[in-house]
Amino acid sequence: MGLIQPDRVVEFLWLVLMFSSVYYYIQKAIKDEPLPKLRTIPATLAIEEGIGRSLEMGKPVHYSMGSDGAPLTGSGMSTTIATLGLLRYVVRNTAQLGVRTIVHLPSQGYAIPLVEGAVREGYLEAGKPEAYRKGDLHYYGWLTAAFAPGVYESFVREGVGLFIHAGSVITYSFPVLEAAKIHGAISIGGTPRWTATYIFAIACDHLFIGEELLAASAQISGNKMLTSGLASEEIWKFLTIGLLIIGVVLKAFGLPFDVWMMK
Amino acid sequence: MGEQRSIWYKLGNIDYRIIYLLVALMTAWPLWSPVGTPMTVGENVKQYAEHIRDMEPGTVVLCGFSGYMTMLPDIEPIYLATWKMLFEKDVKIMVRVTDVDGPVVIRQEFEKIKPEENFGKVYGVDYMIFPYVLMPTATEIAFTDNIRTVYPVDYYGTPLDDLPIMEGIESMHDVDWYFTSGADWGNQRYTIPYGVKLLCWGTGTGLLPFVPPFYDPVSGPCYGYVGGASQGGELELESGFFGAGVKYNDCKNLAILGLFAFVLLGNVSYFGEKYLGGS
Amino acid sequence: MASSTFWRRDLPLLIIVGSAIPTLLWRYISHPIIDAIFAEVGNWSSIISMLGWGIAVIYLFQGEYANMKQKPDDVPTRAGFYALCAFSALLAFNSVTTGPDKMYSDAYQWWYAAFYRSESTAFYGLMFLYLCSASYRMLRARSLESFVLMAAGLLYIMRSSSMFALWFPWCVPVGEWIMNYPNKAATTAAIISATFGQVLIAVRQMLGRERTAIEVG
Amino acid sequence: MADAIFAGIQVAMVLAVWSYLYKENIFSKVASSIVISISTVHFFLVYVQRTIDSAVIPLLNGRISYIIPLTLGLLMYTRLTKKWAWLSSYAYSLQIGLGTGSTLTTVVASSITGRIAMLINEPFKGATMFDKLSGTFLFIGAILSMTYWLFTREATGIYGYGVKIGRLFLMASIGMLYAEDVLWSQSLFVGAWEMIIDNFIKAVILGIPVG
Repeated sequence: MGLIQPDRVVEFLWLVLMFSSVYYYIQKAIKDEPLPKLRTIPATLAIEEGIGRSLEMGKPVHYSMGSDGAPLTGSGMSTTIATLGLLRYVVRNTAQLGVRTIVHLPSQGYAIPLVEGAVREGYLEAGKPEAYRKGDLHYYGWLTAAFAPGVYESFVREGVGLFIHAGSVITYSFPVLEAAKIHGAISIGGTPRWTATYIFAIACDHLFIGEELLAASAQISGNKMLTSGLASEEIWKFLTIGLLIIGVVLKAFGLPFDVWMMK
Repeated sequence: MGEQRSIWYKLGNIDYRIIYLLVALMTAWPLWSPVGTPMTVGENVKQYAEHIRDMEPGTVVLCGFSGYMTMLPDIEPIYLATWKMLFEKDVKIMVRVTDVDGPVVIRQEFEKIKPEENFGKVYGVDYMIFPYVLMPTATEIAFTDNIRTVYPVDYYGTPLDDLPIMEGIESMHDVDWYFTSGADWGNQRYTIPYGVKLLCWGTGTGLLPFVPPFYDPVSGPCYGYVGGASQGGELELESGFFGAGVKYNDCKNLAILGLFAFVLLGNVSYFGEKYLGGS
Repeated sequence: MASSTFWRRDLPLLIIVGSAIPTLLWRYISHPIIDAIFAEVGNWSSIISMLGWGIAVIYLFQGEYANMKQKPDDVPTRAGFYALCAFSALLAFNSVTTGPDKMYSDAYQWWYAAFYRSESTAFYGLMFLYLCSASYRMLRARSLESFVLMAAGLLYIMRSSSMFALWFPWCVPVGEWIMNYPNKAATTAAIISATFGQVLIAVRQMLGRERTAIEVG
Repeated sequence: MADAIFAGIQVAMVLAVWSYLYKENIFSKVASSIVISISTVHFFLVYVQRTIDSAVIPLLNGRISYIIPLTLGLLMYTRLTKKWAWLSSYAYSLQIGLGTGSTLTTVVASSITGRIAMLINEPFKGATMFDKLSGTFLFIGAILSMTYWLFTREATGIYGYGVKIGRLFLMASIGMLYAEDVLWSQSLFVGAWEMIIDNFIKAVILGIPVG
């Protein structure tokens, strides 16, 4: 029995690097030391604008993470956590301004308590726990075929000023985005699932492209502890680009850098 | 000038319902009266069929069957043609249902194929079906390591040890080929430690953008792939088991002509308004 | 108060970290005991998920009840909903108790496929029409970027259509090339970046810095 | 007769759903209600049955450890109360923990080191010069695409041009994904038409055998 499986050493080193860099930047944040300045993700600015517009129009904000949008097991978990962070931020801001937020729940039954909890937390953070209404969480069962008409009906009945559609979204959500457009809403959305990105490119006013959604959730929280993580992520990306360039040069000289990466 | 602009504008703002109606009619017409648009079989489909034809007697095949009812029109031609090709050969077929609709759909699929009548196969001896189990990553890993910890019984509630086909099949070490919907990490876990070869089948949208990077007909991990009803039709043509895939070909071709016509119209309107219509 | 914080915040965090550890150990250390623990926890996860679906049923019925109260004119539709639920349940119950193959009796399958398959296929089929109208509206060469998007999309559609592939044989290699090179470049970049984002959240989770999941309640 | 009724139900359902295109109406609502009710019962029963088969029966047969997931699963229902709602967090904490573990393990190899190794290999792996040049194009494209997700740098100057070229790669990929979905949704649209024309009009009304 080897302590570390032989073909997983590089992978393990990556993990060690990732943990230590995040830890390093968290310590910096705790000590209040300066962190690298991050560019603003354009779609985040549009959220506040959209909430303001909803207030002026007297219409609610609708939030959906997609009909299958809350996987908890597997790597989809991170996206769920990110979109819940965004949801909490949206609920906090709408609650402060007195705008109603309607949440269209994802199909995964086991994730409902988590979503409900995030909404409650949002109201608590805004100092208005009494404004929370369970009736504003709409559930449509298991099918997108039921989800899309349900959301559509909600747009017709309640009106819609801003529609945020972000999470582990699959492409079947396209009709929902079209419906938001028909009802005159500003729509903002995005997903790290690359296959579904095109629906947002075609149908949204503002979009998070790929990883932007995950980063946005940390950035808007305003929590230095969370944004510090993005700084460490930049290191990983520069390292990746560096490894790619070094690797291709070494490979040109006959050294199998690509094989070493899989050791 | 103003009148010209309004023409460009009108061209670019046709009522959606007219688009829907025209495209719908173009899609439906060939079903009513087949046009017979030509078909060619792609290289990847030929390879996929070739691997099935080359399977030795006694080969153990595991089929990951999503059976998502909604997606059936896009994928059913592939399932049916593949299974018919497999049943023609003397291979052991195990089917794993991976979606909650699967338990219902799988029975309908096998009723269409009729393995007993058409191919002389016997359930439990030549093929078997696992029941549906919700499988997070960790459970799937447990399954690859020891099939019986996750599935003590088959689809009909029979203990696995009572099925002759399961004799000597304990883990993925005993499986030769895995038909699956992708070749990403989740599926490569079958290949790397267990040496199972992957053949990919799936819907066009779920499979085609992702599988080609992993496709190599000689060294894998994905040895062949077929995705979507169009390629399903090609597989039917290649295998000689004709079905819905070939029939859909006409409709798909005509509908695409409709789509292209509208995209062209949109662009004519855009450039007309920009360069000829004034501001 | 301190003990309340422990039960509500620290213990869930400990469970998160504690259940992530077997996966990490399993991945890097080869040992039968670790494999067994990992498999066991994997089964637990499956059981919890399956039990969790019941809560969704409760939410669904709560929603339907609220709708009935809100919109009394809609009562016939809602009543139909309950009636069909009851009928389906009866049919399934009948299958479970009398059918040879538990709940998937022929009658049950017939019932399920007749309604469910047609409705869902019809609904998703509509997406094609939506995509046609959106293509007409959005696929315009307004800029270099939108031209590239349009050209790549249309070329690949041509490649996948047997008629175009026969009329314009060049579209097959061109479509394949776009799929295998530019598309692969962008997809790989998107996958790497998104994975970094996902890993970052997982690392924060392990370090107890991700608040979303642990401060709920 | 059963086939004719089956085909009739399918056509009625398809038309009811498509009437939604015109505007929301009683038929589309009824169709949606029917499907929600049937699928609710189906999913619920499948999961009840599976829970009994894969957890309760093994527990009764002596697999005591399954009492833990069954208890945790039942704790989820505390979310329905106000006072004990926080207890539900124990159940999903275990799920999140496993998700965290999966993210930290499986994806690093497949989506980071595996992708880096693949990209390094691209410029060298083709058989012809054209393939090698295409591979180099892919390699450069991937690096430029990745610059889009760098958050500490503003896209200005030469770097800005790099980001712009990277965006063109992203757009080409988005175009491909769009194409895939057009083709996929088209199959379903044809599938629905098949229910109307082949299975109902031809087979039931006109009595023409459909192959």
